[in-house]
Amino acid sequence: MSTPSGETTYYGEVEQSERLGAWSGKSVPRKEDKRLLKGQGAFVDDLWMHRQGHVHFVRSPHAHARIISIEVSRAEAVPGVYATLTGEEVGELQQPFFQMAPEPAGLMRDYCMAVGKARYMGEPVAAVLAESAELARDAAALIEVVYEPLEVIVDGIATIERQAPVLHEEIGSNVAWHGVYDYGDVDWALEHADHVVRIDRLHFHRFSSTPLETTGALVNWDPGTGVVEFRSNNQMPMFAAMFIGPAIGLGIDHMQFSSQDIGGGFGIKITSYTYLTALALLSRKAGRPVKWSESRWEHLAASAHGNERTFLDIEVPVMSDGTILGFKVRAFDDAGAYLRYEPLGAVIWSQVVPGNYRFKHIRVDYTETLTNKCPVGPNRGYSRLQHLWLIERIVDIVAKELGFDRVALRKLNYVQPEEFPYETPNGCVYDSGDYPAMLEQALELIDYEGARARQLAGAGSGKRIGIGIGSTLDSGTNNFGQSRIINSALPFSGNGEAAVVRLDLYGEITVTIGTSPQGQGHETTAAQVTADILGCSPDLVHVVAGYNKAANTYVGFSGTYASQFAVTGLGAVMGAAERLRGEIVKVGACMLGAEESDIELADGFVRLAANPEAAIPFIGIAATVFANVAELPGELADSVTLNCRYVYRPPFTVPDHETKRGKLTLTYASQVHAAVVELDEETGQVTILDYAAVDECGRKVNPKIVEGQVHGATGHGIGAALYETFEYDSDGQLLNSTFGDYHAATSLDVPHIATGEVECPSPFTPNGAKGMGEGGGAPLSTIASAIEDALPPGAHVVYDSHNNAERVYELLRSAAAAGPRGVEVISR
Amino acid sequence: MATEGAVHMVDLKVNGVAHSVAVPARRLLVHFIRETLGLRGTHIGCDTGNCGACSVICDGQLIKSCMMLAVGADGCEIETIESLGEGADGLDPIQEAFREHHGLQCGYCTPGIVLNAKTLLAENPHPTEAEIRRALKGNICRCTGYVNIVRSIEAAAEAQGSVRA
Amino acid sequence: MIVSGQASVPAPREQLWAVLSDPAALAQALPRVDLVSIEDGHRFSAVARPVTALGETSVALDFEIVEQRPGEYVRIVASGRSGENLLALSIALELADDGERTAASWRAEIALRGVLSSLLQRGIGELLRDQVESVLAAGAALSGADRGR
Amino acid sequence: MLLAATEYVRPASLEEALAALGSGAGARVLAGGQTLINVLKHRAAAVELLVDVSRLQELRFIDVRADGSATIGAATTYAELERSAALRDALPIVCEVAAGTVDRQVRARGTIGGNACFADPASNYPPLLVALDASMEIAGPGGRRTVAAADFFRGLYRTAVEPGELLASITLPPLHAAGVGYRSLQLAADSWALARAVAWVRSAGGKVTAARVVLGCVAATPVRAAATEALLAGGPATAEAVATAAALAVEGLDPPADVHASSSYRREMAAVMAKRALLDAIGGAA
Repeated sequence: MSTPSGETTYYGEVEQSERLGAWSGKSVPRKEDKRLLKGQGAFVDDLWMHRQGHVHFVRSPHAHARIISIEVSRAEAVPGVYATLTGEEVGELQQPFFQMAPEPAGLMRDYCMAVGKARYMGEPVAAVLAESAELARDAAALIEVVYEPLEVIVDGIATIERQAPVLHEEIGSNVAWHGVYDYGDVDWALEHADHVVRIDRLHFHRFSSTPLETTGALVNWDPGTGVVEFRSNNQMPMFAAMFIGPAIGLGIDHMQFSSQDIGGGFGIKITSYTYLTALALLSRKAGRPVKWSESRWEHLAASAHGNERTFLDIEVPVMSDGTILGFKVRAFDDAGAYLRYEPLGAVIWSQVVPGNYRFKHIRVDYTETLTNKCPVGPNRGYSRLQHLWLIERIVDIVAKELGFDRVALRKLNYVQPEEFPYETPNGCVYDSGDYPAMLEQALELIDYEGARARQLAGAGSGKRIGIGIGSTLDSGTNNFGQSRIINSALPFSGNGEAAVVRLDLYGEITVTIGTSPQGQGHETTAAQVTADILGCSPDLVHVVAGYNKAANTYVGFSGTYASQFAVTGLGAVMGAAERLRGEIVKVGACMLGAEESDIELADGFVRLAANPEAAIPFIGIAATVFANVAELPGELADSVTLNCRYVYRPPFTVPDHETKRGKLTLTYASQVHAAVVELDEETGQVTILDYAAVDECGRKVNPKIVEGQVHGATGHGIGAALYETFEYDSDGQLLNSTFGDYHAATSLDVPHIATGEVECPSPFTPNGAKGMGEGGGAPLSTIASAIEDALPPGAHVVYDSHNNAERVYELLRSAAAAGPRGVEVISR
Repeated sequence: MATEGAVHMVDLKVNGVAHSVAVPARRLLVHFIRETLGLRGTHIGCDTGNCGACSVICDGQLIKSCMMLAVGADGCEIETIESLGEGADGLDPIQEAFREHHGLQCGYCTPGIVLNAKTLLAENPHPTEAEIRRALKGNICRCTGYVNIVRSIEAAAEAQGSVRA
Repeated sequence: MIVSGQASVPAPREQLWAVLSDPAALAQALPRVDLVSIEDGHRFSAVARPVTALGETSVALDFEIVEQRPGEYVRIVASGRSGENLLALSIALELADDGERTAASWRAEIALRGVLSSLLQRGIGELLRDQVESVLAAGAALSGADRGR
Repeated sequence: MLLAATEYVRPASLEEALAALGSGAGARVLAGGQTLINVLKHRAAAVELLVDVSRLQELRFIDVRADGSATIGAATTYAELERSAALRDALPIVCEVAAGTVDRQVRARGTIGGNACFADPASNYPPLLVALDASMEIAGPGGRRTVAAADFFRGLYRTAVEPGELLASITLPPLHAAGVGYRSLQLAADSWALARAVAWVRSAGGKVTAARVVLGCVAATPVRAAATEALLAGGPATAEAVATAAALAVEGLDPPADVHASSSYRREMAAVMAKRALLDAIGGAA
């Protein structure tokens, strides 16, 4: 049985600002939109530098091959070609990237280009820099690479068998990480349960949110200062810096990162540091700025993919009343050819060990493996959506096999509203939520009763109706200490973000943040909270667009990822705005000859609460401090700068490596989705008839932006469930390397999404908000659930997260075949 | 291999401004607009003509500028996103509707989608949701799930109608 | 990918085999061959430029006749490069008498590597079939010419 | 993506176009470019000279005759087909197929001639043209010749159009009372077709008097389902008869497989599409 941890069950409620309200919580139109609507956005491919050259990468057509030789002389002879760079040179110029995995996988020697061996199709083996992009591509075709093809392994489980070809000789096997997560007492549960449901195999497929803007950068290694400027669309620049710096011998102080507008990221743009490294080396070699814009096929084949995970030998102990005690599973996560953010995925999923449920006994035997496929990277819902999909599959299969109503079974097993804050078996604390209410709303939005009636009426029509339910948790604000669970030697823990709020000479209020937004509207929400705290309109608040390291507003975790801005980003902005407010009040009180307690800030003025006529505009305060400071008493002048920096730090401690327990994330936004689908019996085609997403993310700063995130994440999940997949043939060739074969969901594929909301403010955050935006997992389980509901009796369980027409057709036929169904029940 | 091939004189109007420029035959219209003319609002999102980020209006019709050679646009009238809205700050009613209804997030697909909406509403001032979705099929958006894009276009249509009435 | 086919070729078996097993003759039989260099009796290089409605695809190929049984069987392997894509081909042809004609049955394994492996996944098999059939036809013509001498 | 160096000419007349096409083996017709430009971007094939016929009025017309037949210039765009009222009256299916082609940007530029000449097994028009018994007029240095659609498609990306020639126009016979059904199983709406069937049926007094059934996506060229047609001809125009006949359509077929559909699934779906197309056609037959 689970032993309650000695620690206090949660952090204790934090003091929340009482100033929020006038602007926070309102759907004010976004500050970003004017420039974006007018085509005035500054995306990376819009940037230009004097003397810049254009880069084209030569990529391995082989999934696994030894590189015998690379002949660049013909390319270099082309007029207009500035330089080339080969893997061989990279082997000299770069130290292998820092690895987060413990040994032996930690011994992996990963470079920005293939050195000696190419390990996935599309891996860069050489690069050409030329005066035009066309010319660079022309010249690249003149580079002769001689390969010795090697045996290819693409199966994420077979790859660890003895006879499989080893990708990285220095590791000696294709195992990237292995560990057992064992909470409660699953053996006891399996022994004492009334029923045990066994599921042979479930597979979560490879896909990517494929931002519409591909990866790109303009990099300049300044020979004079030795400073390397990275103007890119990388979405986690400080993380990138930690990898690039040691690899090419640059101090953080010699790396300048910036970005303005980023055309979508979804996590996929976190691992672009390998390309940034190659571009830096090329810039140094050529003595020029280098510009690179990835083509779509390069992006699909060689940027990053979401994690593919296979679950084997699932055993689920269930009591006769429907209480699910937990589960036991062997998980194999396929990381592809290199570990560029992995093996963090091997622990990130454990932020949500029991999903939305009160499961107490869980054992996950987790293996991460290496194959000749594109390296994986974080992708919206990173590592949790695979696990949450497994849990939702388990709940549906248990309901179907044991004859429980799926709605009732969920309500019975959900963590109940009164149980929050809720401590999970691994010591995580769910801050707040009301899953049953969300489920109710979702079912209402799809007219559950009506759908059940249609389901019966539809019998025999050749169309089968199915109703699906999926729940997901969007854990936000990581405790990077969880990295110690996979490697106790890693020097990371906690989290944080920095912001500066400044009152400038002419009364301007300027905010800079360490985040790198890709459409999340940070300029708008940061202005809303600042306006609330300083008593002015958001229109008077200028939020600097994008990330700029030179603004000196960052910490090691800065960036935009993992559902945390509303907490970390806005937490930092609020802290800085409060500090500025304090200084404004101080100066105002002095100038008005009043007590600070008599002062209020309103409409951009400092005034006496008792006598609003006695007021000084912000410009008066600023002008005095900046340009008329002799007017102020010295001790006051010495104590104010009107330039206030604040670092928000969530109250984390370091999780325990041995027990794999701890508080891994601060907030738990959640989503419950419901869908009605129709299957065509003759073709297996799936049509979504109704779709609803109910979201809970604490107190909303800008409801419209939140709803937009819900829509977008749902669209990604629907696309992945029905249309989007990366499939490799046995030769390691990617068969979806264009948008023709990787079918990104269109306006005809994503149905209208009805949204609902439940608000359960987080007691752990300064504004009651929760990070959100990664509910992308919910549609995968919801649609699998709906398809299963539509299948005839005797059909095989829905075993994959991707269900195209042919797969559904096979499932439909499996009912008649009366063969194995991939599931069995042992009852006592 | 590395030769550009002969250049061709191209005379065309972009956003009402006449240009007469020599371009190599292989240059795509989208690269001509972005690099030769320096109009950066037209974007590139794929290399197979699927995504529509490069959509522009050519002689009144919405086209993908990555699927047409610049030389092929000789004598044509091109409208890009830069042609919408008064001056550097003004938004036209369609752009206003997108702002009002949060019809964009990262903004990368947005110029193509706004031009799509403009041509759609010119042809069909009161489209149904189904008609709007069919019209948008050639413009991929990865952020919005299309819901608020459809909403924005519906709102723009209503606004147009009320102006007419 | 495995592709196979049969063809009835209007040429006597021995003579068709002679063409298929002789680098010089075989090179001639390839569609729109540009440049040929014969290494030896088994190996040769060529740049083939097959034309489709898509345009002309230039493929630099190295051929080797790796196996043969006079008059009845020949197996050829080829590796090719087209732009940034690679091609690996192994084809075995079996010949049998068919009156005045020859019954040729062939079986090929072809692998395309690079971005085209996705773009051409529906077509590569058919493209290969077209090429083999045109080689056999050309081979027939050549062996006809032989006969003329 | 960036094209390799190429040359370009935009002839002012069909004559000039033919002269340009005859000028060298590397010359290719550029019409709407909605396929060719992609091929060039991926450098999958090289073209030395692009002969842009997209503006040739001689190739851009829709001529619908009183008897219900129509001749369509090869460079007519999908958008023009979609919008032609006369064509919609005479041969509505031709407009409907245009209206469902890819997306409006592609429809604004893509042409029916280009669609036919690329002869991709997944192309929308080839099976329809065969089912409607279209005749294809090819212009060349030696003048014009006409080829039946059934003989036009020679292989994957290969047609009866020889180097130096171009497809000038497509003539469709009148439908009269025939009904036409066109069904595709697609990866997603208006996207890749995995299996496709077109049925042309004439019936009288509850009997099928004549039928043509053509499958797409299952072989290098459109496949005429002779066995199905034979079984239907003279038989009852009933769902049962159609189901039996449609099943024969795919006998002996070995369709190409890809990441979206296996060969066997494609095959089975072709039969399903054939059945549905036939039912539509019978329903639509006067």
